Order: sequence, then structure tokens, then C-alpha cells
Amino acid sequence: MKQVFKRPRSLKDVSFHFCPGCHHGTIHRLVAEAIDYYDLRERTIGVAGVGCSVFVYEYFDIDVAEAPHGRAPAVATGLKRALPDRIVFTYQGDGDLASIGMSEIVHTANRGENLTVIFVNNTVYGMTGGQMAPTTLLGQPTTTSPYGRDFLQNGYPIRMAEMIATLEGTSFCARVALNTPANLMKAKKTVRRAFEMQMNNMGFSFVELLASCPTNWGMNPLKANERVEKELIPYFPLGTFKERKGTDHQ
Amino acid sequence: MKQVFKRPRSLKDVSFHFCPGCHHGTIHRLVAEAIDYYDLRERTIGVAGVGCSVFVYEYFDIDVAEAPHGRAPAVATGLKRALPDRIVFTYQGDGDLASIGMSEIVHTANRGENLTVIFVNNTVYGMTGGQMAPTTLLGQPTTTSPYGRDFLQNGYPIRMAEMIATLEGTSFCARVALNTPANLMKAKKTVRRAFEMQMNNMGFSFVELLASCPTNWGMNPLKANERVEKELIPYFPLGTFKERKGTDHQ
Amino acid sequence: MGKIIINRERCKACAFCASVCPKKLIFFSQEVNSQGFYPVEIRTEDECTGCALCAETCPDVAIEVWR
Amino acid sequence: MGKIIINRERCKACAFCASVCPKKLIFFSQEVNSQGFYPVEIRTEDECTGCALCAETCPDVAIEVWR
Amino acid sequence: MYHEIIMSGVGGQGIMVIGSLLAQAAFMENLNVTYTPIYGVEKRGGHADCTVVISSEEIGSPIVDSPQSCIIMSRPSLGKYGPRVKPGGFLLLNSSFVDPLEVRRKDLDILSVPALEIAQTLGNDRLSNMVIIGAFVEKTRVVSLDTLAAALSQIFEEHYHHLLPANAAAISKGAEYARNSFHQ
Amino acid sequence: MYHEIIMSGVGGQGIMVIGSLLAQAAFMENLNVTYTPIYGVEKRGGHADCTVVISSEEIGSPIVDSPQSCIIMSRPSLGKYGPRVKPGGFLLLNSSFVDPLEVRRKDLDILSVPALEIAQTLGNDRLSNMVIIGAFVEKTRVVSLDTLAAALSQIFEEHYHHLLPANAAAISKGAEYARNSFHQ
Amino acid sequence: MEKRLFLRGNHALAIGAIKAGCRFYFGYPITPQNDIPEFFSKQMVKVEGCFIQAESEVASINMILGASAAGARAMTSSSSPGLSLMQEGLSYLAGSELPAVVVNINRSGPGLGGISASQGDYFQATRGGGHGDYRTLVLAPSSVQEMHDLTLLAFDLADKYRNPVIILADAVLGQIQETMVDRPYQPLELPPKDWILAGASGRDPRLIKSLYLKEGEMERHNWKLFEKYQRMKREDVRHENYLEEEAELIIVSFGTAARVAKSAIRLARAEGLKVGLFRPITLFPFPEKALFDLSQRVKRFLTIEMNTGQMVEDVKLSVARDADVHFYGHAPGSPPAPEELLNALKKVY
Amino acid sequence: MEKRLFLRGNHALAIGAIKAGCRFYFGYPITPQNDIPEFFSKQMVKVEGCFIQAESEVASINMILGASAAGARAMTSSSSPGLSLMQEGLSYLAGSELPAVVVNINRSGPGLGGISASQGDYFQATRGGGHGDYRTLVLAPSSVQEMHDLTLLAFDLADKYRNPVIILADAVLGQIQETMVDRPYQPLELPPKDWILAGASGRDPRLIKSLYLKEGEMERHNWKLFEKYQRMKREDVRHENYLEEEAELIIVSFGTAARVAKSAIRLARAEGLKVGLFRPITLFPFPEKALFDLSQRVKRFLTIEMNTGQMVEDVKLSVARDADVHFYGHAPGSPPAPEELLNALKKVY
Ligand SMILES: Cc1ncc(C[n+]2csc(CCOP(=O)(O)OP(=O)(O)O)c2C)c(N)n1
Ligand SMILES: Cc1ncc(C[n+]2csc(CCOP(=O)(O)OP(=O)(O)O)c2C)c(N)n1
Ligand code: SF4
Ligand code: SF4
Ligand code: SF4
Ligand code: SF4
Ligand code: SF4
Ligand code: SF4
Ligand SMILES: [Mg+2]
Ligand SMILES: [Mg+2]
Repeated sequence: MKQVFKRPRSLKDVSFHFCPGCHHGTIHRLVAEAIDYYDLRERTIGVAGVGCSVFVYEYFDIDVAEAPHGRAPAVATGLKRALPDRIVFTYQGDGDLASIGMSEIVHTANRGENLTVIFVNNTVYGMTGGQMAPTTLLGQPTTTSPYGRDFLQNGYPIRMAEMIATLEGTSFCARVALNTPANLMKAKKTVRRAFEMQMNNMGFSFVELLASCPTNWGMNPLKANERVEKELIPYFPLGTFKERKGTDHQ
Repeated sequence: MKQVFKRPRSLKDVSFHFCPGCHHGTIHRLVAEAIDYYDLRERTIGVAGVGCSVFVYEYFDIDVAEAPHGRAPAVATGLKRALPDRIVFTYQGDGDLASIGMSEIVHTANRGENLTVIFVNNTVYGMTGGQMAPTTLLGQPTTTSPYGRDFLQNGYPIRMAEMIATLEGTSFCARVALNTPANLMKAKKTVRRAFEMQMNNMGFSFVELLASCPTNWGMNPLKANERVEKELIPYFPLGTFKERKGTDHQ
Repeated sequence: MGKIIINRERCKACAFCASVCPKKLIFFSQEVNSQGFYPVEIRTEDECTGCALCAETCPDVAIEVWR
Repeated sequence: MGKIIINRERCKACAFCASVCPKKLIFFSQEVNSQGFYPVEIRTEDECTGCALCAETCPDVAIEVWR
Repeated sequence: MYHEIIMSGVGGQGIMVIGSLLAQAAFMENLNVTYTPIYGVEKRGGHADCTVVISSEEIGSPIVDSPQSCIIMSRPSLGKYGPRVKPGGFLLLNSSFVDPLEVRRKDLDILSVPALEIAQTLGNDRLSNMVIIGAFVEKTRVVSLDTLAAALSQIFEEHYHHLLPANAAAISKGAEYARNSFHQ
Repeated sequence: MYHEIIMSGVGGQGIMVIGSLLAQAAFMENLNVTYTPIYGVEKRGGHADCTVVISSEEIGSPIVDSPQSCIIMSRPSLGKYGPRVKPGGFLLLNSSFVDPLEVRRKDLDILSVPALEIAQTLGNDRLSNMVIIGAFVEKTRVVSLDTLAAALSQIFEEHYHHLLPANAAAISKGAEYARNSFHQ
Repeated sequence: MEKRLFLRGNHALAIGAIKAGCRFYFGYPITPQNDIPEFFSKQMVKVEGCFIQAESEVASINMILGASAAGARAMTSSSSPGLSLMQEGLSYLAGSELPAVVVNINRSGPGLGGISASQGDYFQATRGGGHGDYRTLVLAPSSVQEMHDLTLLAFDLADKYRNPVIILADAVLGQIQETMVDRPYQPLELPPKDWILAGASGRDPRLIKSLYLKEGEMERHNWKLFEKYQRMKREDVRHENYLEEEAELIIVSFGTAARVAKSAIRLARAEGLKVGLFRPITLFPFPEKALFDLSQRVKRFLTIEMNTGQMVEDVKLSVARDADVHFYGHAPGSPPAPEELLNALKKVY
Repeated sequence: MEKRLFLRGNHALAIGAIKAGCRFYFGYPITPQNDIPEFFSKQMVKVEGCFIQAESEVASINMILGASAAGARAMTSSSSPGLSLMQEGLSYLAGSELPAVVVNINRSGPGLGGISASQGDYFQATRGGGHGDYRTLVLAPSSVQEMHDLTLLAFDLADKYRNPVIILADAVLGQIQETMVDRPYQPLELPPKDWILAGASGRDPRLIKSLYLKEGEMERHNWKLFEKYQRMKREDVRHENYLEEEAELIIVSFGTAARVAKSAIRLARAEGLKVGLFRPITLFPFPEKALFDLSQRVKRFLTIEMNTGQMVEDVKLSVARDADVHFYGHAPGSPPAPEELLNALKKVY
């Protein structure tokens, strides 16, 4: 018999600290698989945002820099400009990227920096204990929107992938989910494609992954997957919003 | 004979410090006219961004707060939340709003704050002496893009009105120009409309005004007006991108 | 039948008014003002229609118009 | 003809694998692991097709698959 | 009266609940009390410790290095706090998870309570923590058992009040077990 | 040798140009020199001042409150700096814009140069500043006129070098005017 | 009217803010102070106040600026990295002379650091971590009671001086629960707010700004601010003495460290060592004079901080020339225990 | 190989950076330092370096963090409000032990303030305006020559200590033009950069971080940083003495103020007053020992700053117990003139 599924080389052999059923683990694996697929492990540098994924460096068997909350795209810009032949990606949550880091992500995309952004949208601040995120759905209760998110008070859930896709500098932009095997397979290809874009010097690539946070959603993992299907996907449609063709982003 | 044109009441009787032919003066007047039109002078509060327009308070005969560079929308949010029955507007340049203040403008729009943003896009940092702005056109030389803006290095000119219009929280969003009498008349109506939206509690209103900066463009005022027509308007199309109907933004 | 008054101390000689006046009534004066500019003047008031285009385009709010 | 190995110390009992296995081969064990979870086990290896759906959905990369 | 207690276990065992329950009871007895939770980073599985200081005087440090008493609910906790209990102090072990034989110190008063098993007799695993705190109060008398039971309604939110009797029962069971057991 | 000069006028008069020209000349003569521009906020019409200190020793302060010499190109400048010139110091007025009669001090060496009119004889209003600096150097001899003219090519960018002769001519005219004029 | 409550420091503080009339809270989540925004998100609706989870700490502090300019009592809270992001805004608040209350539940730094208690932000708070020559009042509570009481005071002092006030607490003070006596709020007598923006109706337009470009203006403004800080030093310095009479060694310590020091002092006294405590409650203005007076009698001082040495500079700057100042630092990470401090004080006793 | 140049301070600094091998400049415009980014925007293409006008100062400092993590010599420059926005990033750089050069052409604050020269950011620079217990090296040039020379040194010291270095200059030093001697760059001997990120090829993965959560880690990290700062104090303190022999009064002053003070001292000497100057060149580490030694002989000191009193604290903390320290502040706005300082020194002479 042949081994058809094993732990990717780019993940260290340790267990995640994530809660049961948390999609961060799945996303870590998808990213590691993409790195392995193109044999990039020895020339990839990850930039960790601050959130439940701040321990990226404990799990990936690659070089990692930790960025201040929200600033991973700026840190990645500095890294990539200094090392244009390395592969650089950021890994950021929705609080990190869409709230405090809004300015950095927009401008990094707009500059068309040749790097990849892995954006984990779980509609909540996981690490700090379940506060409202910019992507929290209307009506969704969180610890800082205890009566449910109300647009008059807190505005609307932001659709980042759509917004990033409108920027000239963006070369690849897609949204995927992980709640079903079918979605997962698409996600796998999409993440891979994002890295491929970077390898081909195509410029800025961005993947938004709809993820569950069973703990802060107050649901068991399977129910959380259902919520992704029933509540998240309708508001955050899946798909590839932009894909520049050609071999170079010029 | 009847006086058909006079200095608006809401402008103090002093001369502007702006350079000859600078559209900031025109925009000041349009805003003051809108305030007068709806008789809002005694209940309007302006928030000055930092740029050539930082002296808003020297010219408008109204209450004014000065915000740190880029943060006028946050300051205005605090003011308007504390005084919901007053009229609050920000006056910001393209460096102020689209570069350092990107996060604040996006989130303020997204929250649907019931206030008005006057956004002066002159494709350059006027006050600090002609550096590149996020709206500087490709090829345009500035003191920090001496060889002309190059997208590989500096990214693309950002179309703010289009981007702001994509946000759910935005109720009114338009782009106007001031280079011809016809454009000016449209601009006048548009600015008025933005204030009207706020008066009707319709939520966030945003007007981008294409403006000239003869000094930093190195042109005489008439040539600068021509540049608005020939270079700016083609890249930054005029029009109303969003206009919520109804009497309340709910 | 119009009339305009140009505040010559406010004028910065941008020429916007001159360029839009349908009657081409506005031209530059020969004397510098206190700001160091050669402000505009109206050639003859008779032909002015009071259309106010000049005033509308003036970035320095230096023109008032009667009709 | 497949085979899976579940790392019971890594398993957090999220039940994703059990929910996707087309053969319904995966169920919870009765004994807690060192992390305090009741990890999953495979009922019978015979029926496993090695389709790897279980492994693909496992957020904790606790399953390896042979075919 | 001055009593410092550290309670330690893993997340999910309800350590924080019994810590604040004890503190609440002390508060209700008009004592000075500080309750200091110490969370790990991880949501689950990490350490969950808390410190309670009860005193009839003003309380200085809410932080305690060597407590008079320690409640230990997991093996790693024993390793961490066992050595720190003051000589002559009191160690209460949840023997469902910690083997009393692992305690090497001879200078302590030790009580082992098989809390899980006792809780199971009440039909609910999750009452283990109440069994423990019942036993603790019975032995130390830092507050009265009645106040402890009365404090329950203060720390549970209204919509959990139907659970009060079961919790009170678990406290009693724990106290009963303690009363009937000999210390090592 | 130690000489402090303040030059003051309004934006657009070319104050900064003659300030750096003089400084450049001093540099070329191996003297120590500091040139300090002081801009107003407004792009146009605001004050434009600069300070030049020339010395054969190490220069301490580049900032000068009471200079030995002052070049005044506008009325407001006279009000600002006139009173500050050191007793016995030298005041050079651009009398095209400043009426010498406005100077009330009797303890100064004053030279009035109608720079605009002189420049106009050269066919270019904008050479006023060069006329002024020519006159200044002629009177003070802080550097030689030759060095001053030679410095022109250092401070103008290459593509303006066709303007050098006209500027040099204006410097000569200024110097000439100064040589031929009596001080008040 | 007094009520005994048992609650955590962060809640005591938030209750104090509402009692002081604060109706505008803008903040961004960060451990270990999330109780505060979470509390307000629930309570503000009940008092018809406004809670916004701002997009960042930069936005928070600027929303405060806006609400304060409108005359409202407004506050934000955060922890160390968040405070760094507020430095520009704090400088603007001070420069524009706007009142505001800013809470720092100090965690370990530098950088991302850790979430445990620290006093590493002492310099940032007391020296104005932002640009320019400005100061903020800094209050350092040491108990849940003070988390509440000093919050009331903070709002009053902010209005009294038209200046931001920082409450510098830490992860321990935010999280511990203890008894608090809930007394009615007795506000200070405060000057009228005749500077607030509300629309120029029936009066001249008003202006909130920190830009001073005309000649001499900036200097005057800076000296005016300086005078204000001097007035704070005269009128609003607070400290606590504990067992300082006949002491031969005085520990100088604030906040959580001071509490642990109290326990250490009790242990020391039990061993017959004459040790006392001087606890600054206002870190700026620092109680220089009181400490100087004390140093006329006692000659040996030990500054204890949960950092590697910051307040010790203020102590040295305050004491008499012939007094000796020692330092014991417990680096951020977890708070010290009384026994550790006992050892430390024995070394210099 | 030496060349005399006549140029402005901001350009001397930028030329120094390129000479030191800096190929990554990220910055955001702000008066009065725009010459610096403008210079780099022209020159970086010529040396195959990289210039980005960042979207903000927050982005600038974080781009630096990235480039520095990659082992590159990287710098940014700004002026006061911009520095406030960099405080979080500076704290992260220090916490992650990354070298970087950060230039502050200090303007007047607080808030928007004014664009004229100031020394109001002394505290921010020397006390770590960001959160946590960290320090940055601070170099204070006083001439165009030093704008250049200290920039070379800054890059070396940053690499030597793996720590950010701040160059604290002001609007005057940035704008004045004077003579500079252009000498070849003699770099210090530096440790190998065996920590840089470049992809884990043929070695274990590396990590740049400032998060320390495991028990004891944070404490150890803080003491490690502390030791580093102590080493700076031993090895890299710099100052200048001027006419200090047989002086009866020593002026302590840095940067632009020190230059004006030199002129004032000459005026004083001309009047027969024995006045000298002690000019710290490193503000952190402050030249404590040299100043202490001097205070064994001279007993009267006058600190002169272009602010309302900041460095004077370091002076007081340094001198012998029996020395007297006076202060003269010229509040930010425009720099003082020599005559003003002459009057000030006469008052305490
Ligand atoms: C400047 C700053 N502000 C706030 C925080 C606290 N903080 C850490 S993670 C986080 C948000 C995490 O949410 P998200 O980015 O959605 O990641 P998740 O945990 O959900 O994956 C916050 C607010 C911080 N570390 N730094
Ligand atoms: C934090 C901060 N960074 C930088 C500056 C300097 N600054 C003042 S105005 C300005 C940009 C002005 O450009 P813009 O907003 O386009 O306005 P304009 O002058 O063109 O109307 C900058 C960078 C500042 N004041 N504060
Ligand atoms: S809190 Fe949410 S996002 Fe964080 S590890 Fe747990 S489930 Fe995942
Ligand atoms: S610099 Fe440009 S924007 Fe500023 S006043 Fe002059 S023309 Fe207007
Ligand atoms: S009002 Fe009309 S006609 Fe009269 S001067 Fe103005 S533009 Fe010309
Ligand atoms: S438009 Fe106004 S400023 Fe321009 S030339 Fe006419 S009057 Fe003068
Ligand atoms: S490999 Fe397929 S059949 Fe086998 S256990 Fe996994 S899901 Fe079931
Ligand atoms: S998916 Fe993985 S973690 Fe979840 S139950 Fe199965 S093996 Fe365990
Ligand atoms: Mg999230
Ligand atoms: Mg602009």
C-alpha cells in the first residue's frame, strides 16, 4: 500500500493549540501542502499576524517573522523587497486584517506587492475571547455586540475579497470555505494557485478562507460547519474574484 | 440691481492663503454655500484634516476641530455621536484620506456614520511640497516619484469614490470636478446633496472633488484646469456612484 | 444688465474669471496689489450681463455680482 | 483497500472525520487521551477504501491514509 | 484570620468557579478577600489556576508564592504547586486525576477526594469541583458551609438557578466525605 | 573673521538663492559657513528669510538674533529685522520695495539699492536679487566678487547654466552701484 | 447609600466611569482588559450612552478627541501595545487641551510580549510617550476600590485641567476580585466648559487645535502647558504612607508591586525589621515633596518595580541629597511574591 | 580620499546612509525632513536600492521590521508626530532585537504643533515612548558633519546590538547647509548576522518574534535586554567637552542648543566668565560617568534645552551629590539666540 495522505513536510510534528474543530488547523495544513507541492519550504518566509494564529512559527517548519497586530502586510513588504526571490506570505485573521490592519492590506494590495495573503475570516476575534470583528454578521452576538451586531451601531460586515479585488494592484483574489470536503478541495487548489502566482512574479495574491470558531460561536464543531454553509457563504459568496493572466503582472 | 453673487455668510471675510488658482478656495466656498443654503452655520462643526486645508478654521465662520493627519473621520465620529443633531463634516486631502487615513475612512463609511466627507483629490501632497499621493497618476512626476509614478514601485492611483461606494454603510458617494463652469455647477449641487443626506439622517455621504494644485503640478492655473480635464477625469470618472433613497438610512 | 466688483487685494491673478467671461470683459491690471499679484479688472461694466460665471470660478471669492 | 492510522493523542474529537467517512467507519473511543478528549477510532479497517476524506477534513492532521 | 489558597487544574474543570465561589462566601461573611484568576493562553487544555486570599485584616499581596492551602486537580498542577505549600499546610487532591502516592512531602496535611466518582454518584461528572470545594471548606472552615451554599446563587447567573440544588448537594457530599476521612 | 548676515523678504524674491550663493562662495574660499533657510508656511507671499554665518573659526550658533549685516527686501522684513542689527552694523535695503526713510536707526551703515530698476536695465526683473548680493559683497568683502560669480555655476542646476552670464552681469551691476554710492 | 460589592478591578473601573457620567466609550479589544469594553457594550445602551468598538486604538483615541471636543466625558482603555498606538492622539489631546480618560491595563512588553502584569509602561505614561513637551496626569490604583475611586477622580481631574488622564493599572488589578465600597460620587467643583464645540449659535466660532505657527505662539503655548503641569504638582499630588513611622528602610512602590510590598513589609516587621512603604498614587505629578520630606528623616530607600528600573529615577530625583536609593526590579512576566521582596529588602536593610 | 562638501544636514545624513550600505528606505512625508525621502527617491534606483513611500509612519516602521528581519540595513525618517505613530513598531523592533535606524527631525509639539526646531522629543527617544521596558540608542548630532558621521555610526551600532538606533536631530540641523568632510566609511567590526530570515535552507527554521508566554521566558528576555543596555552604557557612550577646563560653570546641552550655547560661551568668555560646555552625543546611553567625573571638579551646571525640561533629569541623575544643576528652557517655536543664552547663564554664574 502506498501512503496517500500524510502530514505535510512543512508542518512540524507537534499538535496544534487550536480548539477542537477550529479551521485554523485545516488552513495551516493547506498552506503547508501548497508550500510542499511547489517545493518551497526552504525559501519561504511566513509572517504571522496576531490572533489565534500568532503561533504560526510553532507549527510551520519554515522561517517566520511575527508582525504587530494588523501590520503583517507591511512587514511582508519589507521582507519581500529585500528578498525578491523568496516566497513570502502573511497569515492573518479578520480582526488583524480587516479591522486594525485595513490600511496596510489595502495599500499592499494596491502596490501590487508580489506576495500572498492568507486571510482567515471566522467572523470573530478568536484569540481575545470572542469580540466583534468587521466581518461579524448582522445579528450575530459577540462579547462586544451582546445584543447582536446592529448596523446602526456597528456598521456592516465587510466583504474583504470583493474590496481587494477592486484594486488595480491585486492579481489574484478568491474566497473559499472549508466546511465540506468539496469546498476543502477547492480551497486547496486556490491556496496553491495563490502561491503559484507569486512564484510567477504575477504580483499580489489574496485568499479569504471562511473559517469556523466553534468556541466563540458557542457551537460544537459540526454545527459550526453548518453555520458556515447557512450563514457565512450566503453573505460571503465563494469564488475567484480576480485572476490576472499572463506570466508577469506587468 | 440685486446682488446675485456674494461671499457666503459661513466664510469669514479674510483672504485665503492658497496659491493662485488652487481649487481649495473654490471648495471652501462650495461647502460654505451648502451650509448657508440649508441655514446650518450655527449647528455645523467642521473637522480639518492636515494638508493645505488645515487652516479650515481660519476661513469658515463655524466651530472647527483639528484632527491628526488622516484621523478626521474618527474625530468626526466622536463629535457626531456626542451631538447627533449637529451637522459634522470632514475636509481632507488625498494624502490625508487615502494614504495615512485609509483605515479610518473605510471604517467610518462602513459604520454608516451620519456625517459628510469632503475629499479633495489633487493627486499630490500639497502642503508638504509635492510628494506622491495615492491618487498620483501613473507617470506623474512628484518630489518622491521623480521619474514619474511607476506601478511596479508605487502601485496604482486609487479610486476612492468607487471603493467607498462598494461599502454597505455608504449612503451617498460622488465624484465631481471644478475645472469648468459646468462641472462647478454640478459640484455645487453634489456638495449640497451630501449635506442634505446628513440632515435627513441618511447616513454616510462622501464627495470626492478633483482639484488642481498648480504649484506642485508646476503649471499655471489655467493649464492646471486643463490637466484636470485631460488627465484626471479620464482616470477618475465623474458621477454619482451611490445614492440611497428613502428618508432614513435604515 | 450686470455689475461686478472685484476685490483687487484678494485677487491672485489666476485668470479663471477672464477665461470664462462670455463677454471677455476681464483683463489684468498693470499695478501690483499688496499680495504681489497683478489683479484683474473689468474693462467696461456696460457689457456685463451679470451672469456671475466669473464669480463662480473665482477660487478666492474676490468677485461680487449684481444683476 | 485502504488503511488509516489515527493519532489518538492528537485527536480533539471534533467528529469531522466521522461525519464525512462514506463508510461510517469512525466512532468515538471510550477512553480519554492526554489532552482530555475522547479520540476517534476506526471500527474495522476492512471496509476502508482509503479515500482519505477523513484525513482531509481533520483540522488536527491526526490521520494518515494508505491505499 | 489569614488564609491563602491556590487552586490549580486544567481548563474545563471548573477551578475558576469554585475559586470565586469561595471568595464570594468570604465576602458574604464580611471578610476581606481577593480572588485572582490566572489563565493560560490556550482556550482549552491549558493551566487554569486561581488564588484566593481570605483575611480579617487588609490584604496586601493578592499574589501568593507559598500558600497555606492548595487544591490540586491535575498532575501537572501537583508538580507546579505541591512543592510550594507552606510546611504544615494543607493539600487537597482530586484523587480521580492525581495519585496521592505522587506526593512526596511529609510535612503536609493531605486529603484525597475522589471527586469524579463522588460526582458520578450524583449523576453529573461536572459537579466534581463542587465536591472538592465542599471538602475543602469542611476541613479548613475558612467560611461556613452554609455561606458557601448560599454563595452559589450569587455566582450563577439567573438562568442557571435550577442547577443550585444539585451543586449544593455536591458541596454537602464533599463535606461529608471530608468529615469521614482520615488524613494521611 | 566672523560675519553674521540675515537676509529677509517675501517668497518669490529669490532670497534663498542669494543666501546659498553667498554661502557657497564662502565655502569655496575655504571659510567655515552655515546657511540656514527659514520658510514660512504659505507657499507664496509668506516671509522668506535666511541666515548666513561666515567665519574663519568653528561656527557655534547658526541662529542669529542680532546680525552684523542685514539685507532687507520688503517692508515687513524691515520691521522685523531692522531693530535687531548690531549697533554699527550694515543694513542693505532694496529701495525698490522699501523706503529708506522708514529706517529710524542712526547707528547703522545703510546702503539703499534700487534693485528692481537696475535689474530692469538688464532686461529682467528677476535679477534684482543678484544686484543686491553684488552690492552686498562689494561693501562687506566677506568673499571676493570673483568667487561669488564663480559660485553661480555651483548653485544653478546644469540646465539653467545659460543664465549664468546674465546673473553674473547683475552681480557686477550691483557691485558697481555700491562702489559709486555714498552711504547715508 | 454605601454598598459593599465583590467584583473585579476592570468592572469596578467601568462602573466608576459610568457613575462619573462617562457616556462615550471607544475602544479596541486587547487582553487583559477586555472586561472593560465588554462591560460597556452591555451597559451603555442602558444609560443611553454610546459604545463603539473602534477599528483600532488609533481610531479609539481620535474618537475620544471628537467626543471630548463636544464636551462629553469620554474614555478608552487598552493595554500596552494599544497605548503605543495612542501616543500621537495623546499628544494631540494634550496639545489641544482636551480632557479624556485613558486606561492602560499594563501587560508585559516590549513588542507583543505577554499578557501578564507589568509596570513597564511607567516611562511611557509619566514622560509623555508621544512627541512634544506635554504630560498626562497618571493615577496608579492599587486595589479594586481604587480602580473605582480613581476613575471618578480621573474624570474630574481631566476636566479640571483640560488634560488627558491615564489610569495605569495592570493585569492583576484588572482581574482580581475583591471588596469594594460603592459610595455616591462627589464631583469636584469644576470650571464651566466654555470651550466646547456645538455649533456657533449665538456666539463666536470656537476652535480646538494644537497647531501654532505664528511667531511666538508655540513658545507661549508650551509655557502655558508647563504652568498647568506645575499647578498639578501643587494641587493634585497623592500618595499613601504605610508603617513609615520609625522605619529605617522605606520601600517606594506603586500599584500591584506596592501591595505585594505590603505583605513583604508585614513579614519583615514580624522579623523585627523596621520597614515602611511610600506608595505614589499619582505617578505624574510624582509626590516629590512628600518623598523629600520623608527622606529628611529616613535615609534608606528601596524602589521596587515590576520592570527593570523606571520610577526609581523619580525617586532619586525627589529624595534629599544624603539619602540612598536602591532598586529591586522584578522583570515583567508574572508578579513577584512577598517572600521574594522580603529577600530583596533584607539585602539593603 | 577626503572631499569637502557644502550641503544641508538632511542630505548629509542620507548620503551617510547610502555609504553605510543602507539600501532600504521606507518613509512618509512630513516637514521638516522631506529632503530625506526625496533624496532617496532619486538615489535609490542608482544604487539598486529600494525606496517606498509608505502609506503611513505605522507602515514605514513595519516595512523596516521586515527588511531588517531579512538582514538588510534599513531606515526610516520622520518628524515628531510621525515618531509617535512608530512607537509600537519601535517597541517590537527592540523586543525582537532587530537593528534599524530611525531618524527624528524633531519639530515643535505637542500635537500638530509647528514645523520649527524643538528638542521636545527627548523623553520619547531616550525613555522608549513605546510600551515595555526597552531602550533605543539615541544619537544627537550637532552639525552637518555629525548628521553624516553619526548616521554611519548608527548603522554599525544597530547591528552591533541588534537594536533600533534613533538619530535625534531637529529642523535646524536638517535644513542648515555647512561644510562636511566626506571621508571613507570605516565600519566597526560586527558580529555575523546569524539570525536573519531567508528561508530555512540547510539549517533549522528561524524566528523573529517578541512574544514570550512560557513561564519565566518573559523575565529572562527582559533581563537579557537590560544587560544589553548596560553594555551600551559601558561601551558606547559619547560626548564632547568644550572649554571645560577651569570652568566654573558647565553648560550641558545637545544638538542645536549646544551649538548656540557654544556661541553664548564665547560671548561669556569675552566678558571673562569661565564657562564651558558638556555636550552629550549619545543621549541614551547618557554619558553619566563623564558628567559625574566632571562634577567632581565643577559644581555648577546649567542645562539648556529647547523644551521645558527633559534632559535635565539625566543631568541631575548623573552629577555628584554636591553639585548644583540649573535649567534654562527655551520652549519650542524657534531656536534661541546666543544672547538669550548668555543672559541665562549669567543668572546662575
Ligand atoms: C495593537 C494591538 N491591539 C490589540 C491586540 C489584541 N489582539 C490580539 S489578537 C486580536 C484579534 C484576533 O482576532 P482575529 O484577527 O480575527 O484572529 P482570530 O483569533 O479570530 O484568528 C486582538 C484584538 C494586540 N495584540 N495588539
Ligand atoms: C502623522 C503625520 N504624518 C505626516 C504629516 C505631514 N503632512 C502634513 S499634510 C500632509 C499631506 C498633505 O497632502 P494632502 O492630504 O493630499 O493635502 P493637500 O495639501 O494636497 O491638500 C502630510 C504628509 C503630519 N502632519 N502628520
Ligand atoms: S478561539 Fe476560535 S479561532 Fe481560536 S483556536 Fe479556538 S476555535 Fe480556533
Ligand atoms: S500647494 Fe497646491 S494644494 Fe496647496 S495651496 Fe498651493 S496649489 Fe493649493
Ligand atoms: S458677470 Fe458674466 S459678463 Fe459680467 S464680468 Fe462676470 S462673467 Fe463677464
Ligand atoms: S478668478 Fe478671482 S483670483 Fe482669479 S483672476 Fe479672477 S478675480 Fe482674480
Ligand atoms: S479513508 Fe475514507 S473510508 Fe477510510 S476511514 Fe477515512 S473516510 Fe472512511
Ligand atoms: S477529524 Fe481529526 S481531530 Fe476531529 S475527530 Fe477526527 S481525528 Fe479527531
Ligand atoms: Mg477572527
Ligand atoms: Mg493632496
